[in-house]
Amino acid sequence: MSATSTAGRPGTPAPGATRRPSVGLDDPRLKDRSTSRTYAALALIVALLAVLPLLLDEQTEAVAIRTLIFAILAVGWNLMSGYGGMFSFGHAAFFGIGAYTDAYLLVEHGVSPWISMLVGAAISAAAGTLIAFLCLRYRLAGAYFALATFAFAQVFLLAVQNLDFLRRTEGFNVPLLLEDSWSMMQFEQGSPIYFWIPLAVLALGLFGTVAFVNSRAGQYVQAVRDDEVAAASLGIRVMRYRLVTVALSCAFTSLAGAFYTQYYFFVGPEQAFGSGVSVNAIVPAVIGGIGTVFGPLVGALVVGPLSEWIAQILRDPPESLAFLQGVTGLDVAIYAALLVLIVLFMPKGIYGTLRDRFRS
Amino acid sequence: MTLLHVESLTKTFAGLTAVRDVDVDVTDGEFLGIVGPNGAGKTTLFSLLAGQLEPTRGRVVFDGQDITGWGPAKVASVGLVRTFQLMRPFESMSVLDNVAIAAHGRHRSRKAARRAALEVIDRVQLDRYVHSPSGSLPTAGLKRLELARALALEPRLLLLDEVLAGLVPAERAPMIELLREIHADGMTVMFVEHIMAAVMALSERLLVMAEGAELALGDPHEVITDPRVVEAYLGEDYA
Amino acid sequence: GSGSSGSADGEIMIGAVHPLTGALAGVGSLMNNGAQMAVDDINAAGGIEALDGAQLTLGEGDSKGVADSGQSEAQRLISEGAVALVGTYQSDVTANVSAVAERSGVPLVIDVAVDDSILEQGYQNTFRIQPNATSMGTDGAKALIALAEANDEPIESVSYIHIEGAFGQSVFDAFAEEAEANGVEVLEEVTYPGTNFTDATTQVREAAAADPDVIVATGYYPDSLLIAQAVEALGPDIDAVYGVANGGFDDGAFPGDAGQAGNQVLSANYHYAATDERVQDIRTRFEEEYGKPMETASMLSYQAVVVIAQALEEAGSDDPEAVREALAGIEVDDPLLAFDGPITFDETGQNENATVIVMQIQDGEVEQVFPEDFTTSEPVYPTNR
Amino acid sequence: MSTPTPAPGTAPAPHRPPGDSLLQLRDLHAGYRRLEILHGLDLHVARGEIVSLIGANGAGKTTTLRAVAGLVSVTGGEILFDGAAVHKMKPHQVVRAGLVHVAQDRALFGDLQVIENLEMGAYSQPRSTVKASLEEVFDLFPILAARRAQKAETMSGGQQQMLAIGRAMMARPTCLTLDEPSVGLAPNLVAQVLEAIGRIRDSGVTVLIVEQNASQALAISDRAYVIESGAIVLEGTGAELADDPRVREAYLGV
Amino acid sequence: MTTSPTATDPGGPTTVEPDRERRSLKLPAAPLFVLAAVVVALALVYTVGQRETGLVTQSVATGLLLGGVYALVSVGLTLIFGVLGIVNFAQGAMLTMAMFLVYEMSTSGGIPVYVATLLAVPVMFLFGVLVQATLLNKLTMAGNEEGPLLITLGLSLLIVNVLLMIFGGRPLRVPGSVSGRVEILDAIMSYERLIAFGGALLVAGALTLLLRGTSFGLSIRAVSANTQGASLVGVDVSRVYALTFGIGSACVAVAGGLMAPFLSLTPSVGEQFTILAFVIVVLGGLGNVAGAVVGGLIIGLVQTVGALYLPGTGSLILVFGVFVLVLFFRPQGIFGATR
Ligand SMILES: Nc1ncnc2c1ncn2[C@@H]1O[C@H](COP(=O)(O)OP(=O)(O)OP(=O)(O)O)[C@@H](O)[C@H]1O
Ligand SMILES: Nc1ncnc2c1ncn2[C@@H]1O[C@H](COP(=O)(O)OP(=O)(O)OP(=O)(O)O)[C@@H](O)[C@H]1O
Ligand SMILES: [Mg+2]
Ligand SMILES: [Mg+2]
Repeated sequence: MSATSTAGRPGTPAPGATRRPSVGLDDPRLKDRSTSRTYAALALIVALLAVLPLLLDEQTEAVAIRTLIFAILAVGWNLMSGYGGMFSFGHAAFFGIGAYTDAYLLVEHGVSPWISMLVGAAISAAAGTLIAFLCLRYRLAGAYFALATFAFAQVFLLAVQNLDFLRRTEGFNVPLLLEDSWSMMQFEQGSPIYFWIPLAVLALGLFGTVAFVNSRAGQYVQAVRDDEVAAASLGIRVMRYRLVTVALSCAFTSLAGAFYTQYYFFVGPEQAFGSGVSVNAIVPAVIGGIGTVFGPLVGALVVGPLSEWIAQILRDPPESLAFLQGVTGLDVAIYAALLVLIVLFMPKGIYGTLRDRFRS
Repeated sequence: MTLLHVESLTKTFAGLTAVRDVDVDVTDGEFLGIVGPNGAGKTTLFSLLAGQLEPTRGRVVFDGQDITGWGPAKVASVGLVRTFQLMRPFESMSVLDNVAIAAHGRHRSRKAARRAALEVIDRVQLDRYVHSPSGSLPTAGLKRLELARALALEPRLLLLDEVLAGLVPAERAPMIELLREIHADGMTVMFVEHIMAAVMALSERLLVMAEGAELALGDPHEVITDPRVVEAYLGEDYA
Repeated sequence: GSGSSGSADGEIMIGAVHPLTGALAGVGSLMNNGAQMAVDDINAAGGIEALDGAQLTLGEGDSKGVADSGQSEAQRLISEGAVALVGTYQSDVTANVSAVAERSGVPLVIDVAVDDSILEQGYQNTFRIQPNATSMGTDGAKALIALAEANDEPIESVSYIHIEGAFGQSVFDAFAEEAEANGVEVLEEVTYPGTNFTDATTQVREAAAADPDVIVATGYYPDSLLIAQAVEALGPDIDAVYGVANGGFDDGAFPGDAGQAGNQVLSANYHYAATDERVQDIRTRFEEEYGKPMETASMLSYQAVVVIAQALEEAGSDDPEAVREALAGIEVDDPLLAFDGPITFDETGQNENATVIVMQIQDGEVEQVFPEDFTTSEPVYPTNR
Repeated sequence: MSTPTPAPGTAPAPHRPPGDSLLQLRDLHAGYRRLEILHGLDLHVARGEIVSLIGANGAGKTTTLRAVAGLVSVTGGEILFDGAAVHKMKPHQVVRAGLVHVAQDRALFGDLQVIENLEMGAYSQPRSTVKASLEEVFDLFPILAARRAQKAETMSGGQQQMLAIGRAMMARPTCLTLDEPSVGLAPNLVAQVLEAIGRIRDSGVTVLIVEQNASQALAISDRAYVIESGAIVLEGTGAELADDPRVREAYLGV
Repeated sequence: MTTSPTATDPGGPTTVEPDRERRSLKLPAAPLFVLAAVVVALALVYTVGQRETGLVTQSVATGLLLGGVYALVSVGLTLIFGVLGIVNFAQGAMLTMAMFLVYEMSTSGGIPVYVATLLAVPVMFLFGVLVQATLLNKLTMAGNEEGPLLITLGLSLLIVNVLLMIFGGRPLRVPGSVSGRVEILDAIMSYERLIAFGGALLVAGALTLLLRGTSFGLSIRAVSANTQGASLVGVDVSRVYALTFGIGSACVAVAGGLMAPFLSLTPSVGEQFTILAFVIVVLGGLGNVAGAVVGGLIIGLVQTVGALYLPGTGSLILVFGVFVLVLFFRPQGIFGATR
């Protein structure tokens, strides 16, 4: 009978050997193959996506660009909420800061969007850190944290609507230039550059996510997510690493906002700070699988084109479904129903669920 | 040399005094056993020392430094590390990552941390679970994981809270052996446990707590014959 | 989307972008219907003569009430071959779509969207048929003063309740300026939020507390209804309730919904020309076709398509650039709306003759009461509430 | 059963349960998600017995009790209680059938008072029984009466354990299953709790218990089973197993 | 789910390792304190607020009536949030659904509004039970937090757009049944709103009775205190979940019916209430019916009286400000137990 198989019997192994077991530098258990595989997969995906605009027509490219914006939002959100375990329902605040910083600096001071992007990211990081600090200091977690971040985003929205120098509800129009300008990030309508810029940002986010997750800070914040008390008892400065994660997440999210303004040429309070933006950050991440590298990307690739695709089908329905044509609300209803079904049957998200299935 | 000096340490929760005027000194290299009835304040004492709780009153001096009121992370970083009675693994992570996170406190690079973690894992004989998700470990494995994480921080003072509870007797033996080795290597240990066989086998001194306060402190064999200790804790049946 | 040009198969596409889903879906689909009906009418009348009777088609776009959807829908319609766009009801969506129009060189004819700033961007491809916020405020003030004058009850002071935001604010500012210039005092400016507004009693009471001759209100349908109800509940001693650019007071559903509270409420707004036989005919057919009364917004969409059709005729080409040229110099006589004259666009693209008229709810009907050219009924002023 | 069954490691001889068998597990397969923990487990408890289940950490003791309580999905075999198919029931139905479980983590209503926890324990019973049951519980654990208004989560470990057992008693079970009732208890309390369990049995309740304190558990048990890797490898009376050298070495730590 | 905002695991062990101490304000009698604060604030507005007395009285009255409406929407939500831990974003859409149900019954069926409201209650109850049983139960039982949130978001989109498909987007009115108003202390209040206010109190009272006095109430308490513990004492947890969601929806039916007479119905009319309802639920304390009523009244007051000084959206900033302060200093809500 070997009931004690999990542990060696006292005296069996030579004490000297167990006391100082030495792990060689080349111990096979130290190899981390999955990370390099993730990098390779990401590189391949980004390379494949990069040729897309050369194949797509203008309208599809517009959808693809919106999908990229979703993906950036979701990747940013995932950093804080997926890996950091701080469920944000207010990422609109940081998207909005990015969008408005760009718009304000460009329209009022003619600053290049590239610089505004950095400025916006810095402001976002600062604002996000402050908000998160307050929420965490007062020990808000779970739904309470979510509601608090939501409230802050609402306050931002309301504040912008009441601030003259941000033009209240009027919003900002980006002045049109006569020709392409890299420094002003303005190109001919339908130019593939409009796709490549957010793709580059997204790639930065994805590679950055992997690097972060594997870094000391990333490991720490995941430990804190799993068990804050245990993490602190291991010497981890809980607040510090949470705030670092929040700062990264918010800064990155704001890049999406800045690009939004540049691409859509107009931004108003609702587009920037509306709660719909926060939802747009959450939905792809949850649909794809939170706390995973690929989840937000997969989610965005599904959610981004989905509503467009449904609308397309309903615009030109097959003969048998002709009666559905022109029924207002149907496309969104179908979209909503699909969302519900995906969450219902893939509670860990599309990527998360599939990955689990392949693993076992 | 005194590694830990505790002075009239007190903790009150809304009317209930969980720890009451505890004074204790722990010498470098000592193995101090702590027992006491349920609710005596043993875990609370650990939480006060390790910074999970702020004391209502009193002073904690560690290695000559007043650490009263420090947060848990800061306390851990100077070498005072605890384990938890109710195990707290980072459930989404593998055993290796769990321990590597602790090892990061001493090793900045990921590779070095993982390597140090593996050494600890080998030492506590968790090696067959290296890549298993920590959430699926059986109780004995979780207890070892708690210990491994604490060891990976290379602490000076180790606070062990019922690391043997929930282990069947046969599995206690190797664990006791391991603790003996760790102590023999020079680690200072404070050891809370209800399993008297283990307490007696390991402790050099024994602190008995009751209702938050010190009931007895001294040589284990003397202390357990103290009638007050028998009455409050061991029970008449204890032979 | 195939991206094929509309004219290849002898059809010319006009793109319409409106909120077909979301909170504004109601009015959005009516506007879409209005545009569709105009297309049908023009086709039935032989299409675009100058282009061998080419038929029009309407490409429908759903802005969902959000700017980025509006933009990508506009982009889609343009890439599907739309030669001109109509839309979009909301000012922020319109701002987005007008940028697309400008960059694509495809003209956008705004049916409804009130913000002045939309045409302040210096865009060449954006035209607006309805009056902008400022001119509605100014004209609203003029009309009120004239109306009161004409009824021997000169007005001395008003209190003004308006929705927060660019629209409400700019209408108010213009009104106040014009009013003060004519010696009418604005005693109180009360604003309310566009969301979470479910009771107007306090606001009305605040407005009434200053004891004005008239309470003026600018806002959308549900809030205007609340305001009218609150006025009726509080029964302040005033000469009239007067809407300026008010989305509720002259809506066909308002008299029914408001009941007694709506009685004799006045409203200065752009409006379909109720006295015009063509308009009556269109409205009758619209109601037959779509089962709902044709509101002014819908008539503006109809009008916008008519304007584009005339531009196509004059350009003799379905090249968007040519259409734009034609629009810039167009003169559309006999507009379907109660305007001061033919539709012509100034250099910013604003219809120069767009203006407001005054309507009043009388016996459960929206009657045009001022100025005289458009009256369907005599105004009651001061109202005997 | 008068002699120990064959050597551990080999399959136990199929035995016929006695006629008064109350709880019966037959060829039970159960586990978590895709991970099967119990691989064909057979066990029975006769009316009025205390039966204990001992085994190494991770052997599947908790899983067995959770399966009986309806908290773990059963993928094969059956659990019969008084002739009813428990393995098809949801946890609350199991309770109503008279089979009540005290979980390893106690699962108390931490925010509620002691008395409220107890009253909640009688949820499945008619209100009229509450008073009588309370008295019985207070009889068993006087400390609970003294602390009736204290919040459950502020009770000490031992008191919480008593509360958990007391709460289970409030449901007037015919059979009680206890998962490590003595873990983390002070030595004097271990004795007290086990003694209380003996008294519970004496009041006519059948008991199935999982214990780490195998020697003490065996001492109060009528019969016992040894579980290893999700299957029974040994069974006998409490005294027989306590004397069995293999059991002594592996589980009693002697 | 316990009332602690830091407790993330609803079924977790009841003995937790001591956390660092909470920093929440220890107010022995928070409800009294809040009442006092409200009274003082109002007194200040009256005395040094520089606003006409009648106007202030009116805004207080309007605020209270509005608060009643908010309370009506929130009591259902507080149950769902408190017991199931679900942030139900479909609450507003379900409110709209109830309003349209009442609208349809009273326009097509000629049933008086308030009778139709009574009829809508069982319908919405069943709807709620169905939603929980088919869409949410699996996830709530598994302790999944994001899933239900997204499902209710999707559900709300679905409801709104199906209503849009059926009724179109034009504002609709339910034919009023009780017109008229009363004047109390210089404040005008319409019967319809007074009835809604009374309805809110009635619903809250009925719910309180249900939760306090019945074994169902007991089972709800058990489930929210410890899910696993509840099932171990014989509570059918998934049934409690379904019934809770059903009751939460039934409350919304009452709310919808009582509010329909004075609101313009559009498919999105209910959504503006969702967020405020969450504010109110947190303010009052999770799962606390009386708290939801008081929270509703306070938010109603803050919004209307605040609007005297910060017109427009300014008063909403005030509302969110109050919310954040409550979250920080008293996360368990006004009526939540001091920990
Ligand atoms: N956060 C808290 N709030 C209120 N009371 C507490 C808290 N933590 C502990 N207590 C109380 O303090 C006392 C001491 O508890 P502690 O956990 O330190 O006991 P212990 O000696 O470790 O007991 P055991 O041997 O059962 O683990 C107990 O009565 C307990 O209920
Ligand atoms: N929720 C779970 N998910 C996956 N595996 C689990 C889960 N709970 C337990 N296990 C695994 O099932 C096996 C048996 O666990 P069980 O809790 O039944 O053991 P036990 O005999 O009660 O041991 P212990 O003495 O540790 O309580 C262990 O290997 C454990 O890791
Ligand atoms: Mg303890
Ligand atoms: Mg177990």
